[in-house]
Amino acid sequence: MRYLPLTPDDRSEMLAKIGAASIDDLFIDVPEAARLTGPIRDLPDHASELSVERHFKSLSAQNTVAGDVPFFLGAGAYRHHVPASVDHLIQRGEFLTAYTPYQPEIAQGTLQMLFEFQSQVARLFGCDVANASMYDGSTACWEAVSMAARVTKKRKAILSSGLHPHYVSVTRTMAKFTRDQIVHRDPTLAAATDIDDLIDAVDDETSCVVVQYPDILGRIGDLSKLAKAVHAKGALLVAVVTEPVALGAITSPGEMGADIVVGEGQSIGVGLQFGGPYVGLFACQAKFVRQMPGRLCGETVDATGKRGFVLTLSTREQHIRREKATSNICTNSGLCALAFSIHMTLLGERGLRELAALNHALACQAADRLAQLPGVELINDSFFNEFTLRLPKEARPVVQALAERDVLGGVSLGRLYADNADLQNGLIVAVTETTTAEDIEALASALKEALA
Amino acid sequence: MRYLPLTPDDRSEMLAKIGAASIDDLFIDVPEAARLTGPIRDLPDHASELSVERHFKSLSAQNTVAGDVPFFLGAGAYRHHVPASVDHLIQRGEFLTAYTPYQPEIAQGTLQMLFEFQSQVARLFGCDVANASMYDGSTACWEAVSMAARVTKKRKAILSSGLHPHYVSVTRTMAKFTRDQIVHRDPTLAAATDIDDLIDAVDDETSCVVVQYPDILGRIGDLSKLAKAVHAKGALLVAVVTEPVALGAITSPGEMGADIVVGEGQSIGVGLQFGGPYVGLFACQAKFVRQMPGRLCGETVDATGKRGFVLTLSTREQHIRREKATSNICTNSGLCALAFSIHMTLLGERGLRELAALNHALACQAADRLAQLPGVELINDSFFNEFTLRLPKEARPVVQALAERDVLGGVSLGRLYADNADLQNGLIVAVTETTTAEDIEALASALKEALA
Amino acid sequence: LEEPLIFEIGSSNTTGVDFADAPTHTSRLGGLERTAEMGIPGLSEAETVRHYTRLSRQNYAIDLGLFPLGSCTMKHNPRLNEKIARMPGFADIHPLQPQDTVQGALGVIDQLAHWLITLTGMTSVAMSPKAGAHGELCGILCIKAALDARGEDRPVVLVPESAHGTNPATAAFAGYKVENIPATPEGRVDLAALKARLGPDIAAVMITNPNTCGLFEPEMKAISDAVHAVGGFVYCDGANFNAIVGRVRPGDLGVDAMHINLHKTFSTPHGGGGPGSGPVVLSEALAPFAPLPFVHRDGGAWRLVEEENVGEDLPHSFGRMTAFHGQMGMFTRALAYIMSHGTDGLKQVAEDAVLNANYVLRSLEDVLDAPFGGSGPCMHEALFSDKGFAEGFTTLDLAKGLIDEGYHPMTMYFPLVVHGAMLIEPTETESKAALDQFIAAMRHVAGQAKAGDEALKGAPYYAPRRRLDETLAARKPILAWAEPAVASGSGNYEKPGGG
Amino acid sequence: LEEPLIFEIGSSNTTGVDFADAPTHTSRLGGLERTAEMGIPGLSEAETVRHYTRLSRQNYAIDLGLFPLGSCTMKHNPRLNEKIARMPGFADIHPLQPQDTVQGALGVIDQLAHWLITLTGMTSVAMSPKAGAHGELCGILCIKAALDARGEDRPVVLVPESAHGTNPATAAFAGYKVENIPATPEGRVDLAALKARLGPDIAAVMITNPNTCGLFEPEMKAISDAVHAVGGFVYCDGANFNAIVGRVRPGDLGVDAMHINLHKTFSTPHGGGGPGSGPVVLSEALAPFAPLPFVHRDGGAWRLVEEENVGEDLPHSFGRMTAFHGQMGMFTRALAYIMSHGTDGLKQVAEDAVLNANYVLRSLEDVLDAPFGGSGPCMHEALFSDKGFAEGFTTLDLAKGLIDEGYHPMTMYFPLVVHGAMLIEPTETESKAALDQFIAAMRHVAGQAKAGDEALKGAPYYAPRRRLDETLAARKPILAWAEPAVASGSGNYEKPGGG
Repeated sequence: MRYLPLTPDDRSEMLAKIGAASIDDLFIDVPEAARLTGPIRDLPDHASELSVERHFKSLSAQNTVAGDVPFFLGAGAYRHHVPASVDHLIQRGEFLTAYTPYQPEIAQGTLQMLFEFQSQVARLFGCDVANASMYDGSTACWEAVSMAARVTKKRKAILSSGLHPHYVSVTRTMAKFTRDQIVHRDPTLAAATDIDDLIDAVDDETSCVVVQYPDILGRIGDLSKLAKAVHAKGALLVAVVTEPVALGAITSPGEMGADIVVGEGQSIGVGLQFGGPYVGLFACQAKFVRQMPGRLCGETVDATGKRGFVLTLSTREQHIRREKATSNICTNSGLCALAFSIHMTLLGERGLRELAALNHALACQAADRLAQLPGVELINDSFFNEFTLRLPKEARPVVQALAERDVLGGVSLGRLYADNADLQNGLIVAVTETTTAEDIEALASALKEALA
Repeated sequence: MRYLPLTPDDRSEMLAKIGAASIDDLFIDVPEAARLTGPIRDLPDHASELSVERHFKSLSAQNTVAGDVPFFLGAGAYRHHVPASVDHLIQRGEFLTAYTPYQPEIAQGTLQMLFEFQSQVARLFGCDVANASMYDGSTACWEAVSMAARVTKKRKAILSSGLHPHYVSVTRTMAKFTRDQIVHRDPTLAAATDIDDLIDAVDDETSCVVVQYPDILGRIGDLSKLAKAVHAKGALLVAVVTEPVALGAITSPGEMGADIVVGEGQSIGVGLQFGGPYVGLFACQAKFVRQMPGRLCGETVDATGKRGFVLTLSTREQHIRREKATSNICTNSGLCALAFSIHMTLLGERGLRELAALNHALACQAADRLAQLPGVELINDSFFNEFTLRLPKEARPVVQALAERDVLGGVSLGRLYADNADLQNGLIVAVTETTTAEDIEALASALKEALA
Repeated sequence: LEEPLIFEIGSSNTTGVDFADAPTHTSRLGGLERTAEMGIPGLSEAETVRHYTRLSRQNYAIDLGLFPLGSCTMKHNPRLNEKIARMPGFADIHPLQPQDTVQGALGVIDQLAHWLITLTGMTSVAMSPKAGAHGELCGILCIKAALDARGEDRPVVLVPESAHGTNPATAAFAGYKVENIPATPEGRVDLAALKARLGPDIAAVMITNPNTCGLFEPEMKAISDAVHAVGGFVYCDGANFNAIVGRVRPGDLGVDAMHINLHKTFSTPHGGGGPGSGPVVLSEALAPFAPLPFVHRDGGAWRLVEEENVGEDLPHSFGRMTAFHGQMGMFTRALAYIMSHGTDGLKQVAEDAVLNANYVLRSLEDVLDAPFGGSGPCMHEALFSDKGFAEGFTTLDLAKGLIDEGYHPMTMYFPLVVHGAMLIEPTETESKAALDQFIAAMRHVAGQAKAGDEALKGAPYYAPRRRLDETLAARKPILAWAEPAVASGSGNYEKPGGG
Repeated sequence: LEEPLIFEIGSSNTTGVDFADAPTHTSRLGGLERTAEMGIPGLSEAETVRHYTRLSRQNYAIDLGLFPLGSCTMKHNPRLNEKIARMPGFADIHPLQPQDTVQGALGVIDQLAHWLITLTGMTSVAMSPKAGAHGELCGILCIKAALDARGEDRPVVLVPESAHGTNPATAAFAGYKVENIPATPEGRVDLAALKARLGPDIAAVMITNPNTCGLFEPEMKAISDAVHAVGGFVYCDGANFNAIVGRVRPGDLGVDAMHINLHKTFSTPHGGGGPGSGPVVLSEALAPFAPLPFVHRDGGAWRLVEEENVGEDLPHSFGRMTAFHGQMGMFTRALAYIMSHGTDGLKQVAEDAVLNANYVLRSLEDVLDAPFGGSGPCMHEALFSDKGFAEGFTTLDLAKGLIDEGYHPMTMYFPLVVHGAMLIEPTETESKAALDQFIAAMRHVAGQAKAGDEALKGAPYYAPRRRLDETLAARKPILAWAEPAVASGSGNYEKPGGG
């Protein structure tokens, strides 16, 4: 076995040192009845690298690769071009095979990176501080709801209808057990966001209002008035960003008064990966820092006065506080945070703005082109790189028909809101810098056929 | 430009420090007439990583990838499975982006690796010493002929008919200019090697006899008698190994008395890469070491007595000896030597023997299967992982016909010996551990069709 | 050379990425065009590569040496698995693509699920939890859902003193009251005390087996039976499953739910803190309550069960724990690991992990106190205490001394039941030579701690940093970069060129 | 921790690779089955990864810092190019596949050839040379073939004193007598002396331009004309082409042949000593003699011209220099580099390379002697001498001191025309901040050398090794590992575990 270095001679010598006659003597605590003998059912013996690679190559070939076809899916996961240097750097063994930096003297690489990551995320979201990453956007969203309850000591969260339905599901699931109250309804295919409704809905029992920006249909609403209304009721405004590239083009939630801004960082550096691993972003204003969940990296000095970084404020965390922790979270998404941070460093503010401008410009082209198709209506009057079309028929089979023409044409609202008849004709279309004019034409022509 | 860090402000500040008004002032030595103004003909401005990657992806897709089809080409370049860790390690920036280790205090990584590489190659070839690699097998072969002339002070080299025709070409090209005499004829489609002919041919004017092992047709001949005959005439025996994996199964040339053993190391760690970069292996017995070409790494101690490694015996080399050097070689194939050495370390002797046994076993299966086809004759009675078939018709169009059936079926002798009518029906077939039983069946059935 | 922060060397106007020019268009950004500068610095590609390459070299990692963190299972990460995870058919597919276009990806999930069920002897597995603690939560929520379905409201979860911190945190996060179970002097769950506490208010018992003292719980089946007898459920923390994989199936011991840390048992890389992946295997009693989504083999095709079509398959599912389908990138790696090892290899993993730990235990017990060393063999980790250290010398001192010997320290001060605990897990991917070298280093620092060698208090001396002031960091938190004029904490930085 | 040799930690019976079992067969190995042991050690994958990771960390590299080797052009290596070279359509194709099955690969060669011809203003390019020195050989052989075709036997090649060592070695290797051309006090070719030597015995003059003193040869066209007037050819060493790419075309200066080091101008990684790639651009006079093989665009398809079909295309080709078609893996990278930079980027490359070098020259000339600093601006490298150092202090001392400042030293003792020469080439991929930091370090060590600081003689102190005994290495060469009992030189090694 290529991964196991002990030789038979080593094993004999070691057993002798231990004073055991055989390896079974080391398993004496396992009751006889529970010991497995014989092979693991159906599992062959060890396989060569070549044969394992072949197995996966064959499975890989059964999937339609996004980069091989005209591709327009978004709805919480976006296909952006990641510079080759990002993957090169995250594969350095010193990053890839390191543990959580609990021994800071020999983990300054990870720690300084996390400090830089926190600083990047805070600036991107317009907040004072950010944590060292979470599992993904959806779990970060629930953590924000939970944190708002801790801060306000109230248990009613109002979720915008524009919040990603998976994020709503996760929040509902958790709230069911914690007995928090969740207020939410499905979106409607209208040009405007539901911000005015949210302003009306917030009341004295509200712990937080959670609003996605841009929202699930791609619409962009000004959060400033909402923030004021929420604060007036003693609640917090939680903003969710599933496409951080947008913030290169539009004002951030933090700048408009959001108290907590969470997001999915996958767009920057991480790639699609069929949904995971991704990287949850979590930022807030300074006054709430001690109620934050997750790991935090802070600056300090060493015994000789040199600047250095450590994990800090860990009295919030489970390994210190146990059942009194702010969250049960242990793992973060360190390597994805690294990918995010490297990509963001390559972009810099200038690159992020250029990237965002290109995304928006291509999305405008696509929206205009597709809205020309007979019976197709563009819902949005505002959007960044994603917009929603109302098709003249149910979108779900249309997406299927497009796939049969080797066009991955978007996400049907039927996939996301199976039970809502009003939404079945909706199709969310995302466009990024990887989209070509030919891709847009291919979608337009395939869509025309599928609708004919 | 993503690769150029100077900002416009930097450039102004720097010009001020230099005391130049503009960048053109730094090019004043270039005569006006030679200065280019305006764009480079046909070359667009800088391109995004995304668009460059797309360009190459499209070119890449125009090639039939060996791993995607039944594949049987060899004749000096072999497709073996290279463990993923090899490519991972050679991409570490400290290896990939280092220079030739002329400053040994900060190049011990490369130097120790080269020392290990030299030791591995020497043991593999049955020699005392090896150098730190050369461009490839064919140039190493000429360097061996040239070295033999230096050692023996004679200028006639006898090349076996079994030597790879490209190696013969390179040798002839060089000899034409150096006025060395080269004796060589094409091989014949016979079971036996030409060793007996070589024994007859060697005379007092001979500097060396060059013999390939296994030879171009895959045949394996015992070199012991040849070595004795060559030595009796005061000449050197140069052996060429184009498939080093073979030495896991058969006795090495050095063990049979060869004075210089050179080879192509591509099989181990490097991959096909359409012919380059590859890695030339060069080993010899200890008494000839000061006549060796190329870079050598040696063990020494530092000022505190710690073991360390340095480039040594550089009085043979061009940067010291200039026109009196043993060769004009400056660059070696360091990164490919690293890949070879890592793969060899992963294999170890045990792995190399297992790999060789598997190659030979599969080749035997393939040979037996193909020899059953009507009109097809197996030439070899000895072979390692490569053998030659005599087809009932010209092989070159047959290879083309196989390719049209998506089978890369071998190398026709017509491609290698265009002018030799006797060889046109010959087909060299190579089989490695990457060949499956299905591949062999696919070739057999496609070949049957192509011959029908 | 000290490595500055990107904020100190980059600028908002520098970029390491080139883009095509944007086609002309009329902006439709809802009037929210960004105007203010964010202050996110950029670097050229060359500077970026150098910055992160240099940073990386300040880290310790398995690729550099033995990483003896007990319970964290830092073993070799095969590079084949990295290659496979990056195949375009896995890395470049969208989670919401039509299912017909991702059959191979669904196949990976289903194949891995099959082996996890087989290896644990359980009924089903929830694949979506994002990490071990998320898996714990999944298991506890399954239990809560099952109790809800029975109409029972049981408020208490029992957790041993020696449990991972995530266990009580998870139970509390899910709304339970947490009570401790005591340990015996031999380092195991006190069965009598447990039985005495069991009753109709107990929702579940969370056990780690092999436990955090490095010992197998021989009474595990009796524990399970007792818990089941009062209507409770048994949650097993699977962090230590690698010690018994292929040799013991938790399902045979009465476990109802167990998460599996794919980065521990199945060696997906830890990445400096994540990502993890924590599939949860479930007993027949809990399987109906598993979260969405799910992959089913349906005739010739794989089918993803989500909200829209859940009714038929999992009417009692407690819901969704995360967007999309879990950590695909970890699934490919774990499946590649299982296939590479096979039956013989996986059994060997458990054997060598246990052999290596016992070898360390017996090679150090003459110089370090092994509180449960007399109880018999340990499993995959060896536990020591600070008993016998000179006055004023601590486990922390020994750990920092170990850094100067070239090693990452072991797990410290855990489990809590042992004073100054040192928990060492060598893992199965270490050679005997590597163990001998580590043992020699341990003996050296143990000698220093026992002799009261003052030099040890200053360690590490040869690391990128000396001991860091964690109190200062917590008292005056600096969590994000600010211009030096504002953040006094950055004042120590010396500008490049000061050489 | 010191890293042992693989021979000290591995064994012949250990392997890090698993294979399927070989099917049964009767061996047909000609009776030469291996019996003796070779003694090649194996390691498990985990140990292998660790060994090479640790070794790598004893290297300096561009990814770690500025690498100011004059004439070696150590610039940033873009990672995109690594990714492209590994695309299966380039990395996993065989050189002898039918040409229809490798059209994209032939396309890469032809596209790169096109840009090399365009950038140099020449007629054609030979792509197969494996490195710069191999390219020199190619150029000289073209010249020899052209002279042979004219029936002329000209025995002498002229080479400037300041030439790279490969120039005279190449000429000698090809059978020429080498004579030196002197330099002027301003560091350029002495045109009068050259003209005086020209005659019917001169086959060629080999010139480096920009030359190795870092200066452009303003009289290049006059030199070419004079050489051509006597029937000789002009070979230009293209090692320094990056200083003028996009701004000057050697073809316009009368050059007949010039190799291009793809790893210098076009940034393919140097890899610790190779592989290189040295395509040679040729004038109309030499193009007919170019070596095989060649790629031609033939209607819609690319066609490879080899021995079999050469007659029609290149009847005068001097033959083959290497098996197969050259360094494909370097071609993809170089073409990606050219496309990424484009017209504006390539011009900027030359400008920034020259700007950076002049900035270094002017920032150091007050503390180091710049022998040609008064001649005007330099091109892409700045040259200094050891004039003014304290008695007994050398360029070597300064270089070793620079190591302790965190830098790889500059090129030393080259060119030979300057005493204790230090040739510094920062390249265009260094930022101003990086240059300022390097300049500060240089000023520091220059100060030490001039003040005669004895500490400098012992440098480096902080590298993986102190100064190594090169004399011992050459006097008693140990070039391969042997069991310690035999090779006394290995006696210094301490076994792991000696901690």
